[in-house]
Amino acid sequence: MASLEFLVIIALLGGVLAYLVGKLSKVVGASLTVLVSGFIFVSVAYFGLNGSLDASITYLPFVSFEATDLYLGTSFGILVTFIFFMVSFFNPYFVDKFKYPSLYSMFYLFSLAGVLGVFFTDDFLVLFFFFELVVWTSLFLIPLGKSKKAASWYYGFSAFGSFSLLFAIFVMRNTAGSFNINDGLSMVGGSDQILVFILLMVAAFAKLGAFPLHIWLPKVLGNSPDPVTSVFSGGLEKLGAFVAVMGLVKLAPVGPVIEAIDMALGQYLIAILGALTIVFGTLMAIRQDDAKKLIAYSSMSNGGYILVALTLLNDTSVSGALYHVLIHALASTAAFLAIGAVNRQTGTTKMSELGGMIHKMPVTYIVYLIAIISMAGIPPMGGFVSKWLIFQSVINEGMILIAIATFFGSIGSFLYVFRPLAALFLGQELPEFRKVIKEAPFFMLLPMIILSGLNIFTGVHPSVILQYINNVLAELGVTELGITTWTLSGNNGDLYPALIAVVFGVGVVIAFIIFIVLKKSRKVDLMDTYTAGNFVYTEELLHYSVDFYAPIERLYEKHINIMKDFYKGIAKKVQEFGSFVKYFFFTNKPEITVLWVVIVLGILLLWGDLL
Amino acid sequence: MKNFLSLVLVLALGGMIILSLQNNQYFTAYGEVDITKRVSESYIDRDVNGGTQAVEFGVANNLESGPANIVTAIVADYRSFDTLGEVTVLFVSSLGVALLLASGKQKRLDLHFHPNFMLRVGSRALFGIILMTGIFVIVHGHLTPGGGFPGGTMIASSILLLYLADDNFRTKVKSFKTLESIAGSLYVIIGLVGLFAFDYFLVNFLDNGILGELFSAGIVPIVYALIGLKVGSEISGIIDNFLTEEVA
Amino acid sequence: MSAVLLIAIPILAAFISIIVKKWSPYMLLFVSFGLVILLGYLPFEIITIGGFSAPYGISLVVDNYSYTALYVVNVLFFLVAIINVCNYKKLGTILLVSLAGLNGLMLTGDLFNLFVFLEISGISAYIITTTNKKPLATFNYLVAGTVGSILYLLGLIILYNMFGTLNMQDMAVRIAASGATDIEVALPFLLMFIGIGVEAKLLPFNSWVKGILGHSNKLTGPMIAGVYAAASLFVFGRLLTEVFVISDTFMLIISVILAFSILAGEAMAYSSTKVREILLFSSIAQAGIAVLIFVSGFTGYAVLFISLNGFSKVVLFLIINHATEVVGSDEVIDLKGLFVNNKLVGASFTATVLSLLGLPLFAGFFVKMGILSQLFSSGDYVFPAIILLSSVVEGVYFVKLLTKLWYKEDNLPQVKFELPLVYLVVVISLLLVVFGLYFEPLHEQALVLVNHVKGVIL
Amino acid sequence: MLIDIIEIVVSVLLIVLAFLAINSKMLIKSVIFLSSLSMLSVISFIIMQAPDVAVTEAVIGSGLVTSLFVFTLLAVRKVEEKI
Amino acid sequence: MLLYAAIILMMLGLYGILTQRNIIKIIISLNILEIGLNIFIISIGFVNGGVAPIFTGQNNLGSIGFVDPLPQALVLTAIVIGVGTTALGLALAKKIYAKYGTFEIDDMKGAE
Repeated sequence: MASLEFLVIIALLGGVLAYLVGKLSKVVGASLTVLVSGFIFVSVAYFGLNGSLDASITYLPFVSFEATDLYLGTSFGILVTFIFFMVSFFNPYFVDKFKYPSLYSMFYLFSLAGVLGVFFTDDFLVLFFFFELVVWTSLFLIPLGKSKKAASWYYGFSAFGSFSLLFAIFVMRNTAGSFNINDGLSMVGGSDQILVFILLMVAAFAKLGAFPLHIWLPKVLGNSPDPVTSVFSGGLEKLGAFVAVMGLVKLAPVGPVIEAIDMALGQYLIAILGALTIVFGTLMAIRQDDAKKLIAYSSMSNGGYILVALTLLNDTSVSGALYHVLIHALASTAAFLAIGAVNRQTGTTKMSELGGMIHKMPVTYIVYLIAIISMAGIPPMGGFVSKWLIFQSVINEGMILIAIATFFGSIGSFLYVFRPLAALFLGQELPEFRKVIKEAPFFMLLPMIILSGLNIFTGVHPSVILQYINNVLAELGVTELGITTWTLSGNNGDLYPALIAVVFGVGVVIAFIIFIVLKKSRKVDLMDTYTAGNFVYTEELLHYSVDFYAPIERLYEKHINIMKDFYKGIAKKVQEFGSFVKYFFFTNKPEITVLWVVIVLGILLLWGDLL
Repeated sequence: MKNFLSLVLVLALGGMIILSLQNNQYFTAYGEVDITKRVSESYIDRDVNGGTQAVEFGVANNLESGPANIVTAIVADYRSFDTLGEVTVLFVSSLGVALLLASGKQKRLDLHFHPNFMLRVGSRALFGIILMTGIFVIVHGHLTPGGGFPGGTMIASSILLLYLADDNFRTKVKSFKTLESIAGSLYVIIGLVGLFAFDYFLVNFLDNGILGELFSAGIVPIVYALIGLKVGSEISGIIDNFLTEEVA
Repeated sequence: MSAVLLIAIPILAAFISIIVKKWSPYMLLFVSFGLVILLGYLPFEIITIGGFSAPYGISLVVDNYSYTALYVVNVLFFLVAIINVCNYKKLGTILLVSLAGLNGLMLTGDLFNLFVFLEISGISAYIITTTNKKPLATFNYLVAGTVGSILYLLGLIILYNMFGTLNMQDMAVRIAASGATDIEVALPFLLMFIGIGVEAKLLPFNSWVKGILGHSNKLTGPMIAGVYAAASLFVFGRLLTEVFVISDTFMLIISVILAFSILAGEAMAYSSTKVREILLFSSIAQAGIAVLIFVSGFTGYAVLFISLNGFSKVVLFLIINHATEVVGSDEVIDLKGLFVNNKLVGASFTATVLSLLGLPLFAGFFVKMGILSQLFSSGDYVFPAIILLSSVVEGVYFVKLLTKLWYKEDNLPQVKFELPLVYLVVVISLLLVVFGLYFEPLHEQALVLVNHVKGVIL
Repeated sequence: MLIDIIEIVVSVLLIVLAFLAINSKMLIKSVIFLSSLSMLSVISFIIMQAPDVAVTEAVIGSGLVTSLFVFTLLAVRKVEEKI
Repeated sequence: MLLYAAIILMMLGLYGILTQRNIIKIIISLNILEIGLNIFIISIGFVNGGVAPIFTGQNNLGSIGFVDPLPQALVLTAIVIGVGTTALGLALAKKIYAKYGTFEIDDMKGAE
């Protein structure tokens, strides 16, 4: 009978303990994070699944948890604590390179406590308390990496998001009278409901990194240290998904219903923005040279999938969205961890500088392969199931444009997802890395293997997890997905994922046999080009990892950072307004105060018709 | 051009304020003030704490507040706290001036003006007369117009006369500082005695005597004398700071 | 033990200390510590000075509001005095008088008496800022402060002409009895609003702030930004809740000025490159927020907001002024990497900044929630939107500042913080964290103050 | 009747002297105008039956304040001749 | 009539601070502002046909025809506060002159 409050306190005290221990030796402090997050994950998962998490409160007076029939919160909680646990394995190996190692482990556990608090409460104020706690504790993790400015971008967007969430909370409280989430969302009506919907969507978009508010995502995920990036993309983005679920599903649809697709206007706009996120993420991912930035953009476009699916509100779409949340978390964390392992060995994640990692790091290669297969949505992996659900619902609702966008997104993911695989792992082994590189240590491989195992499991036998998601659907009031032990029933037919997996397995075995039997390929030195006859001007022309998609990129090269310049423009406007006011109000002559006194008095007398 | 513009702006504001005061029915016009509707009516009739005695010059005995001069009654008795604050303001500004100007050893400002013998002697005689008028004004503060502040300044101006008449005259600043400190502390101590002995700070615990007599109105003349001394020494301190300069 | 001692003892000590110049700093410390202790024994009452009952004589009001105000101001004053007593020996007497002035401001129930104490604390503030070695900035402050108090006196006299009394509560009663419509009463209140606004650093009237706080040192910075700011905002609150009757047009105009002051303050702080300028513009914005809360009538949380703000500003200005003294300039580039090798001071600076932003685990969060919940419960959406927007901008420039101060590799500024400063700064930031976690006492204090009805002694 | 005439004369003189004090070129001239302005205010206090204030203003206003101004200008004059 | 003259005087004081750039001129304008304020305060206490608020042999008949004494008490304080501020202002002026060599704010170099 683990009580939630006990877990939160353990996380907070664990953080402080990790800080103190970290002062003595960095690695022990970091490995403490592994223990604490492990304990929390196990207790949350075990007690959460059989619904016996008690919500009694003894120490934290203002906090009120709710654990009984809270499937949504429990499912998100289990997922995110699992991601925290997996990523914490990497902490001991990365912590010695940071400037403030003990601080890192403390804030790591603090954000874990915050995440716990967010998912398991039924009171909005408590949700906001932990939401903000996650924001500022994860804020200080970012500058440990390469860029300092990323932190202020991150805080700017997430503060904007969380403060609009706070505004929505208080608007709901005005009608509902209390901070309770369920009746807050259900009782709000009329113009307030539109305001609340918009504000919740802003918060979700800011946290998910979706289209209009996505500038910070690549900057932060690209530049912060590897464990932090995986925690961000796997765990902290899911807060945005959680708020999106509240805003889109729990809140009644907003705006007039459009007959053509019988969907509320508000939901439709969000679907469009989601589709834009997918397209924008894919286009930007294609042109990246840094593997981490590439995966960051892919997780942005996956956020778009979740949004699109949530707006359709039928059984396949919402279950597809929730399942995609799980799949994306597992796949992107595995991908980021693999890149992190490569980064730790070689020190760089630039695709143009790497190559041939497969010879020395085969396990990392396989983990990365499975992760990107799942991300691309190819059958044996989980990605296929969730994308199958989402595509079905989009087509069934008759939203052609958004369907095209989602197809473009998944095809695009074929394009950019395989490039890091080829650039980092395949190809000739670069001379300078030949001697230095060796496989990642066992404790780094363990989480990667677990994650890829899960990736496969979610693809082969999804109904176990989909069964649990059905409880969440029931709680949200959406019709449940028809599941039998081995089949999923969509709108127009059933899916036997196990059967597909078996067929794929047989195919792989056959391919392997052919590979063993037939002649091996001849090892060729990189220098002598193998193109037929004519002289190749630049040797990178055919190298798969160096701007292979240059022709596509040239299409949209010029207006890449419209949005970035837009936000930079805003920052510039605020700056100009500041110095403009400074010029008017702050000179070193005494008469400026008297001038403004006279002017304000004059205006007030005139305007207040006191004459 | 800018001057003219701001003049117009300012005069327009003045006009607006005058207009708004005229249109305001509660703002009584110049001269038609009705004292009974104001707080000061009971200062005149001396019935704040329910005193019923008719206020007769030379007859009324032991009124609620002794001084014949009602303004002194208000300044030194009814609202004596303001005067304490007032004295502190002057104290702080004289201290500030000393801090700003007199940081090191000081010597008289050389003004290229050397008064001849006649002026020096004549001013000595005049000094006595001005000093006496100052003391007179202080002592009769509770009967005739004047009191602590003008009397103290008169004492200071008599010292100013000596400064002007003799260009290397310097008062003993140290002794003035002690006088100022003693007078100030005595004033506060009288207040504290009132607080501890008669449970009201700055209460007039002495007998008020006959209205209009020289020895009437309890502690008011004493307080006013202390204030006079303090103001006198402070202002002469300021004058000394202004008329001296750093020893280069 | 009546509250008059809070004013009489510092003045007496000041008068005595000009004879014994050498001991004046130690008298200052002893008196200010004694007053903090004395505060513990003060009964809640109206003290009449000179035995004359309220509307006629001067009365000091000791109720919940002034008690909290006194506590905050005296404790802050004592802390700032301890840190600066050793290197500002000459100012001992002046600081004693300014302590008396500040206590008088908090306690007095009489409008003209408020003017006199405004002048006392004002003049001692001018003299304290002369230690900035910027006589022109001090001169601007003097002119602005004097014009402000003259306007306040003009407004006060017009009120006296209309209603014939000087006592605050009596004035409120007479205004209500006379049934004067808000329009007629607007002119004097407007003048008094502007008069106090100059001292409370509201935007259009505070051009002196940049000169004073921009070149402040370890005494003037915390004193003007922390102690004096809190005191003048408390005075503002007392006037706004006790005496002022604000009409809708007057209220609309005032809230436009305040909203502009908040957003402009944040924008100016965002656009400045000197650390002290960032702090002073953010304190201008916070003053705007405090007055905004008073105008919309929630004294409880406004008092908490002001006191938290006072404590945080003292901490921030102490650290930055000390660093500027050592490094020589307060440009952000020169102070980069300041906290790398003095982590303790850096940790408390960061904790204070996070509490100012209102992030959880810090006292600022609870106060911000209280303010917003009350503003929302009164049904208006505009002010909370302004406050939240301003705190987003505030968050961005503070985060930018923090990352610069914490993360730098080579040639770090060699700054050594001496022990008393470090000790004070750590204690205050610990308090902010403790009250962030366990905020029951703050809650009761806010509730007690919230139903602080006009003039009723609790 | 006579009082009203004096009152009007004093008011007009007040305003004229104030304007002159502000706009005069030489500092010493504006100081003298200021001193005469405070003397005029003493007269207006007498008109308005306020002897206490008149005495105080006379001694402090025209006596002390003017001398302080003159001393400041003298201290400055020592440095450069033109005031 | 004096009431309006007082207000105009105060406005001229504000005008002086607004336009003049000379430190001494600004202090003079401050003094004009204070003189105007003092006259205004006394003028609101004046009663037509009132007598100076002092009990003497001739007029001891209670509160007939006295002028309002309270404003006069306030003005006593205001005058002395004015002196305090002016003395401080002039001391500052001397310091400014010592540092910048001139009273004109415009040509004070480095006074940002």
